[in-house]
Amino acid sequence: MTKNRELVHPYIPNSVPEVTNEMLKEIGAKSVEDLLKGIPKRLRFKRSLNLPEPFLVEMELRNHVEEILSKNKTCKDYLSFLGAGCWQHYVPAVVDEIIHRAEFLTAYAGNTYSDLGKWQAFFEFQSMMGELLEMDVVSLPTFDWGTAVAFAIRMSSRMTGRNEVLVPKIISPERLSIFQNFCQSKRAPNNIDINLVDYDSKTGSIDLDDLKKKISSKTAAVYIENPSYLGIIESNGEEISNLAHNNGSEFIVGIDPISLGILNPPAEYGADIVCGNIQPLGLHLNFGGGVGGFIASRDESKYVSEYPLHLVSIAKTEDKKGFGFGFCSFDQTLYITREKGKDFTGTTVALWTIASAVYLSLMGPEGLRQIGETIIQKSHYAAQTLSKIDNLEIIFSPNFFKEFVVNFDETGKKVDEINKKLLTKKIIGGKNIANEFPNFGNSALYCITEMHSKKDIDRLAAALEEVLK
Amino acid sequence: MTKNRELVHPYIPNSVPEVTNEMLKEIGAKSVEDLLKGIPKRLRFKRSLNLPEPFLVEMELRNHVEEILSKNKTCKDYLSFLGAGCWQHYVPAVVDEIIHRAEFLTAYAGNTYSDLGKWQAFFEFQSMMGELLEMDVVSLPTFDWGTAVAFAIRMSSRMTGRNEVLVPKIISPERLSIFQNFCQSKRAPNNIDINLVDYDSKTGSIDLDDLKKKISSKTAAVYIENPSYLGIIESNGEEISNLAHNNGSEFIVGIDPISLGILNPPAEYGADIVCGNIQPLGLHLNFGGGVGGFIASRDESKYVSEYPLHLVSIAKTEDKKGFGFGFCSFDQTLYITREKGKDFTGTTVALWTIASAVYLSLMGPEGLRQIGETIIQKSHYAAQTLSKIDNLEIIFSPNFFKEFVVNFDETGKKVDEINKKLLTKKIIGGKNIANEFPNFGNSALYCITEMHSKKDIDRLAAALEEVLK
Amino acid sequence: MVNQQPRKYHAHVWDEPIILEMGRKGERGISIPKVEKEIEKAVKEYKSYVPSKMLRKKRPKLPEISQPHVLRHYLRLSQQTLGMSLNIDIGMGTCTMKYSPIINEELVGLPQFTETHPFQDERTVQGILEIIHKFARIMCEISGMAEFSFQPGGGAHGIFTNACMIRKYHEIKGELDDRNEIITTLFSHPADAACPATAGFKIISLHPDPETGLPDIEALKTAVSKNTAGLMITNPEDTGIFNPKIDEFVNIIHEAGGLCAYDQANSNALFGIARARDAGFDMCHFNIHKAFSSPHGSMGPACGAVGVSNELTEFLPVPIVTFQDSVYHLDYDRPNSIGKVREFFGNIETIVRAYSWVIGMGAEGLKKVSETSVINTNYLIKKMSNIPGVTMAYPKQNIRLDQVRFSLEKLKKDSGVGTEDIARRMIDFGIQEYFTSHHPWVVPEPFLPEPCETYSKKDIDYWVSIIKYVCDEAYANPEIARTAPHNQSTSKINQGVLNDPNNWAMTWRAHVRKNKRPTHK
Amino acid sequence: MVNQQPRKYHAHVWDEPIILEMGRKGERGISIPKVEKEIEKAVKEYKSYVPSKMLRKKRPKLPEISQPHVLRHYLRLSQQTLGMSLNIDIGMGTCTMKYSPIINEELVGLPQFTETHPFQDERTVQGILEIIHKFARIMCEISGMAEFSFQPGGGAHGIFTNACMIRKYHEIKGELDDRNEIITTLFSHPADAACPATAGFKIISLHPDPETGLPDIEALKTAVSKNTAGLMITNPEDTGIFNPKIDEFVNIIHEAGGLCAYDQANSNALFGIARARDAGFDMCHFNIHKAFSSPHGSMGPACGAVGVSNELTEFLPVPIVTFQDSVYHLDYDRPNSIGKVREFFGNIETIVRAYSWVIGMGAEGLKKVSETSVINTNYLIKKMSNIPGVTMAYPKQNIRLDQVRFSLEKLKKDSGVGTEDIARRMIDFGIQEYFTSHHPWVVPEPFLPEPCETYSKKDIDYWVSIIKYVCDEAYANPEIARTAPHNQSTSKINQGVLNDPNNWAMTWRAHVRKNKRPTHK
Ligand SMILES: Cc1ncc(COP(=O)(O)O)c(C=O)c1O
Ligand SMILES: Cc1ncc(COP(=O)(O)O)c(C=O)c1O
Repeated sequence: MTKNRELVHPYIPNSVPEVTNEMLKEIGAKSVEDLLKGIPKRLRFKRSLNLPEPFLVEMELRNHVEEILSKNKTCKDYLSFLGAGCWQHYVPAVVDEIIHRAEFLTAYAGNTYSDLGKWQAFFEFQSMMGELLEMDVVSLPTFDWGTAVAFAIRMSSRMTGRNEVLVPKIISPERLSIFQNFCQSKRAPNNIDINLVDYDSKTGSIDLDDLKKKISSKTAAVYIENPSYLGIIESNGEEISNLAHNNGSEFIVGIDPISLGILNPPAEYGADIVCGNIQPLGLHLNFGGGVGGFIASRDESKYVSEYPLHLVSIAKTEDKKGFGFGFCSFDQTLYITREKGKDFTGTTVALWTIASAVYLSLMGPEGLRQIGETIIQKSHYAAQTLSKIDNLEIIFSPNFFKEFVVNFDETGKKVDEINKKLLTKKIIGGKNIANEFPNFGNSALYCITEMHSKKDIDRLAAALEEVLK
Repeated sequence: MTKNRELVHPYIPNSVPEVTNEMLKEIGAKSVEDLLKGIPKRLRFKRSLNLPEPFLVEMELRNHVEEILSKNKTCKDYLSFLGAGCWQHYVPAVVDEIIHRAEFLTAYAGNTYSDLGKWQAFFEFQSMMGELLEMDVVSLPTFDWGTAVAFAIRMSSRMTGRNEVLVPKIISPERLSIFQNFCQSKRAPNNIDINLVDYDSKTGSIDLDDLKKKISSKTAAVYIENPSYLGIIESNGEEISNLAHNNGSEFIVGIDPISLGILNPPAEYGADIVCGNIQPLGLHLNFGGGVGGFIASRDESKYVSEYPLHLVSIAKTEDKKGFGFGFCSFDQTLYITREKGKDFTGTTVALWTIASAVYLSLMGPEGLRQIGETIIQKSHYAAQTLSKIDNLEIIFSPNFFKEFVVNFDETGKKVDEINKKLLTKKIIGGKNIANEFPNFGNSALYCITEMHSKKDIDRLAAALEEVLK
Repeated sequence: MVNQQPRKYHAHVWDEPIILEMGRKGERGISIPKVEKEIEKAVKEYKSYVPSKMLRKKRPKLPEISQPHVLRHYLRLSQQTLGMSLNIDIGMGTCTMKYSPIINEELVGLPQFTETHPFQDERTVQGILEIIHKFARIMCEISGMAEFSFQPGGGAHGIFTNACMIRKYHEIKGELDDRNEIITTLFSHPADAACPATAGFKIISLHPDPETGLPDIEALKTAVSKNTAGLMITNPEDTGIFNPKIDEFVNIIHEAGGLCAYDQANSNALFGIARARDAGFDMCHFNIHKAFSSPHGSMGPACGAVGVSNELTEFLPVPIVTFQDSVYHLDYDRPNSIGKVREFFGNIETIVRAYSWVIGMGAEGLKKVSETSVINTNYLIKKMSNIPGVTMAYPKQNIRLDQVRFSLEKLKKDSGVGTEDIARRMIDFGIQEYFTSHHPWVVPEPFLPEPCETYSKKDIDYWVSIIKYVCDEAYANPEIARTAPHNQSTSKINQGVLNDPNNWAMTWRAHVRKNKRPTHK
Repeated sequence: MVNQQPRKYHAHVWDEPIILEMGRKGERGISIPKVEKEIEKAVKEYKSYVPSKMLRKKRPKLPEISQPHVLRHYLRLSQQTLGMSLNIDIGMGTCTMKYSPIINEELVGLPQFTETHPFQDERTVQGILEIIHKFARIMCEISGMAEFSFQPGGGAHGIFTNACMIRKYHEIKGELDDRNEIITTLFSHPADAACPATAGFKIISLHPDPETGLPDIEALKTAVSKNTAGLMITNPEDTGIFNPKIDEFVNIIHEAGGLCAYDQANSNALFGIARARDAGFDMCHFNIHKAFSSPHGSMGPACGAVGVSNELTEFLPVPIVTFQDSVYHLDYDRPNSIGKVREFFGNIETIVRAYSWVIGMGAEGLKKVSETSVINTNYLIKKMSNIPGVTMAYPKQNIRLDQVRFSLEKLKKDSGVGTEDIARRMIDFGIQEYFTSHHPWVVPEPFLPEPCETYSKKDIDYWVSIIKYVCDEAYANPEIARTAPHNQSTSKINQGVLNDPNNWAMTWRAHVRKNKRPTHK
């Protein structure tokens, strides 16, 4: 029977006092204090941690956390039109089932022998992404799209020995900020300068003239996104690719993988490195948690030898009868060569890759084509419907995929104000981009996916009409 | 690409038309109609099934079912005091995790070689129940408590060659009705008569005098419940046992297993067969779905040879190095001897036994003791608190476990009316037993478990005060 | 073509102890809520509420184990269990081992279902009542019956329920004293004999014709009499052969004054193809946990949904869910009802899943299920031809619907390896053992595959290739199958103890008592 | 006493094909919502919205597989993965393979969390902001720091974030041109060198003293200069030895004008025992996916929570969650912030779980975690003594905190069997391989167990018994370990291809291209 004074915790088997004592005896220590004497007294924490009263009973813990979380309004209860890099796509039940499996959920760094299944799932993720991208090398993802691109930029800087990169002016400010952290402060010794390329004010796509103006012998890489941060499908991929290549620069393209059932993969218009966010492929919003950024390239040593990320390769067994997996060029990671390695990786988002592998195998080529068609038609229906509302204007039509910019300048109302009113109708309006892109005025980025029904879109339109009148 | 006309369903791989055709060709059939010609035309269904439009898209299916289910009010949103054979106890997360595992969820009739784990979990269920009950034989459960007792009654009838059974007048009417179906219509050749034994009007326990009066040479078994349907702890177990045994009758006791951390198991006061509902041991309410009825007895051939249910036995492997499991005395089930078998079993509630095994191993002896203490103290606190309300009366105190009867006669209000008003305060009142037991007047059966906090109980009291004034 | 090389396989071997051997005194799997201080003050010590004779004296010898270890143990046991989801589970004839969609598991796990109490006020459970009511309507359309109850907790229980209704019917007509015989067939499921027997009936079983495998209509004519209470019959029986005279059977019984109950547990080939009521049946039951895809759950929870014709609805168990004035009701006011066969309303989780499955299929999907099931079965038959030692039972009937019975009589004669050996050996290839057949084994050394719509052509090819591999192997080296399994979590057990009172052990305590040294270290 | 017989073990062998070999044309895993008829009418064909050059021409060669087969495949792969939950995962030093409570998985799976968008209005996400804010307060108390950010997606990322803040600090002070050196130690995690290098710093690594295993304070004094930007150091390093002069290290750096970042990924022994800030550190990071029990997820999602002293809060990434007027806010108005290191707010799922874990522990529980971790480690050390071939690194330091580094140098010399062989052989007993150590291997043939609080005394005994068994076996028959594993899902692979451009293959398409015949049938 446990004494009141001693906490026996269900998660800590050896917290049973008798066991602790037996073990201390075996060690030859009087108390745990004997074992802590390597920590000088002056560094020892003297009081008890001042933490909230614990919920030791699971039932009470559950109630407590559920109560807090229930203060959230969700994109399930509300009708949401937010996107901007974290999009509400449908997550098939099978995906959640698989990534919930205790084996995948709690595995970590085991090699191919103990964890063959995990490695195979990784390889299948890379392989299916490879098919989608028409590229032979795909990495295990890093934390997010922005970091993936930052690494790709640094790869091309190392490859070309140049230290400038061109990125589009229309880009997620969050992504840009990440680039800046990776490309280093201007004051740091080996920084990479980030120059912004202007957009065509009609179509929103890359301003080729500006690009031509800015590209130079310092340009390590040209980076574009397709669709762009504001949803626009860039049609000059090939021209940009030629410009970059003729200049000896790498051409990096960021994509939304769920668009690739209908959109041309960047490899087809010359991309050397492709990056993107796997979140649309079977991941929940998770308040922005469910993202991950992959890097893909051609299967050439000059690329492979610059990857900071894990690259899972298939390998035959010594008896040649079976197969297993291992990390390709592991020696170039920080784990072997520390600061001499290629940047860094670490624990990233492996479980999400398993989710995406399951998602892609459920979808298949037809599923991806259909979802692409559905999304683009629905988003255009939405744009069309909204554009009929007095004083609303859709910028940059008609070449967008699932996101488009709605301008409210003529309504005389601020986006924040409109969104606040929409909220009272249980609608979460598009993301306010007035601060991010003052050029576009009082605008919001609306996102439509396969999850929005016609009814949903019509409901939005009706609500906007009401809010704006 | 699928033609519009042909439904390729994700659950039916061979619904791909090309595959169907290949297979038909291999079979040598022109169409599936060729294969259905064994069914005479006159028996063929001529039209299409007239079913609602399907939701072929998982997302839409999910929305549809969730929308329907969201019309329910739950015992989670509301504060509920319902029990009466289906009780709201806390289900640890680990329990749900385990019974959600695809392996357990979708296994069926595999033997010990393919399904060792499933069999071991069954055996562990039986073994832990055996410890709780202090009995050596425990069956895999049947559908519910009522059916378990019905089988036990039929076992004792076969064992004694007698065809009368005594059951308490205070019993769940549902259970009683099940007994009646199993003990057969009076007009059937080999029926068993069910006679009701009166209760002591003060304590609610068995009226020993009435029992003495009714017991006879025809009595195959005496059945009691402890705690009874109305929550009363029966203290005369030993006397009843003696009466039964002296009369050559079997003594059958029904129990609530969650009480056995603090209550004496029936074997200790002479029970020959023990039955009960495993629902408190880790199962959700499931609108009454989460129940299961076990039978336990001493390890004697005369009992074992009468079980209709599956009995999992441990068995050594032929090489004596390992172990496996099999069904004990399988030949007496319907599967081997059809109508000559002992009654029947079939697919029952195996998954629930795995839930209960996990529950019992999480709880351990201390957990069960503590939960028993918590429940009984909380329920008495509730009774005490309610009894302070004007015109309310608790019948049969002080010997109850988690349920007690509240009488509203003096309030001048009907239970249904009171419960309706409580509902508006998001409280689900106790079960109305006025129709079941008119003798107890205008009464309701209230249930308190470890899930009710003091605040909950006080909230009920306050609500009742308000409703009744 | 069926000479595919088997894939390598080995089951997980964890060699787990029995849980009662695990943990140690003082460990805890979960913490229990204590009563609040205020309650502690307000009430007495718990013992004072328990009559002293009723206080437990000895602690139960349950194990004491920390949470991660309980989890680890049961996760390991799960890995040692070959669920349908994990394998080509074609062998389990009569069981319809079909895919149980994950989405349905998510839906049935919602608190909007799991946290509802059966005695809640109707108005607070309109959602679940709606599902029950709508699913009943769907079942009526599928079967042609007029009303359904989902109370029975399994197929056998459904049959028992039907037997109780037959009993009630004759009782109310005042004929029960005479009408005490139920006719069934030997190839009908054993429950069609055992359950009416439990309900008090004498059982007459019609034997199959050795040529056709079908019950003889002449035998039926001889069997009926004024004592006939009814017919309880499976069709197709677990040979997969549809009885083409089934409606004549029904007529004969009806003319004799009996009722007819159709055991439709094996309905997977009949969706939109043939209906029980259209063949004249008065009642039927379906196994929701089979053809309707609710998972088998290691052996339940399950549901034997019973449906009856208009004339018999009055006998159904109470309550029935009705819909009036836009509100769903629980109708208990049914004086001729047999009452309850199960507390509350049955395993309603199976109904939530089945509703979701059917509504995700639609009429066209359901028909596709049955057509595919029939094509798969006949494709399998084709593939199985020419495997040495294997013959199909009743070969004159060359078509089967949902399943097919084979015999290994020849293999046994030739090699000494029988059907139970082959079943055990199959598992060594990661394929669930097959079901032999119900007893008696009219067809010697039988086995009974049911390749339902879940399985791909490749799955069937592979399954057949394993049968062939194992049969070839049995000829070449019979010892392998006889001593199988070899790649499993455990090896062949000594069956003898299971019927030996000195050795059987249904609990660890009994095992320890009977063995000086426990089996496991 | 450590001569326990190993339990039988075999991993699941399924011999699954690569998914791109599965299924067949036309099969579907899930149906996709089509646009409604009305939308179809209202809009144009999808192609007219895509510039023609941007229309995909070739279908991607993704597999086409029905749903039950996709599920079966990934379930099988999961069974071939030895998660922490399934085994005695003591070997993975520095990884803190602790129990991830199931209740936390349920909570983090609630739609109230999973269906929230990062750009929702603050007022609609008060619940999750409350958890972030409260957890930050808890982390401040645990570390002594003033503010936290959970944006970094892992430990290395946290270190990188700290390096960016150090950079910003010096930049703003106008000293970045000079201050371009980060000092670390060779036994600090490789990320403490690699991440500041990525941030543009030169790295100086202090080597361990061969006797004590600790970095030499004199070497530090030599290393510091006006170029010193800061110190990034792990403590205890992955030897498990606490650096008793850690505060002096900090002082030396401070005096030189640098900042000090404490890598607390391995904090499991220090809860309530010692705090980063109390040793003078300016910043620190914790691995939420390790000591705070968020599951490792096969390698993430993770969180490297960074905490800073009051002076440095201005540099933290934006936004910071603040609490004012009873409302939680996202504070972006922080001009000196380094901006973003990750889009949105990080892997907040790890924070939901960690909050739930800490709040289910409390101060007493947390301290118990650490104490138990220390006791377990030193108990393991005791048990490991006298295993032939095994020596503890730096034996003069006889106490360890959370982990301990051993060497198999002797075994290797005696038998030819090295630490990687033994690691592979361990798995044959159902125990996750151990982690050798980070490179360079200053301690030859190292291995690094970390028996955190999750493991019972019995677990530790068993783990040690397997080490002993395998080492004994290596002396008796070295071939067994060298060719291991033998009871696994696959056998020893040819490592050579992994660095060979002609043979490596990161995708199936590359593999097929490089091999005329694919590896798998
Ligand atoms: C034809 C038939 N009837 C009845 C049953 C009995 O069903 P249950 O196992 O659910 O009791 C089965 C089950 O296999 C069956 O196939
Ligand atoms: C001390 C230390 N620092 C940093 C890290 C890197 O953490 P992550 O793998 O999350 O990037 C680890 C991980 O093992 C570690 O142990």
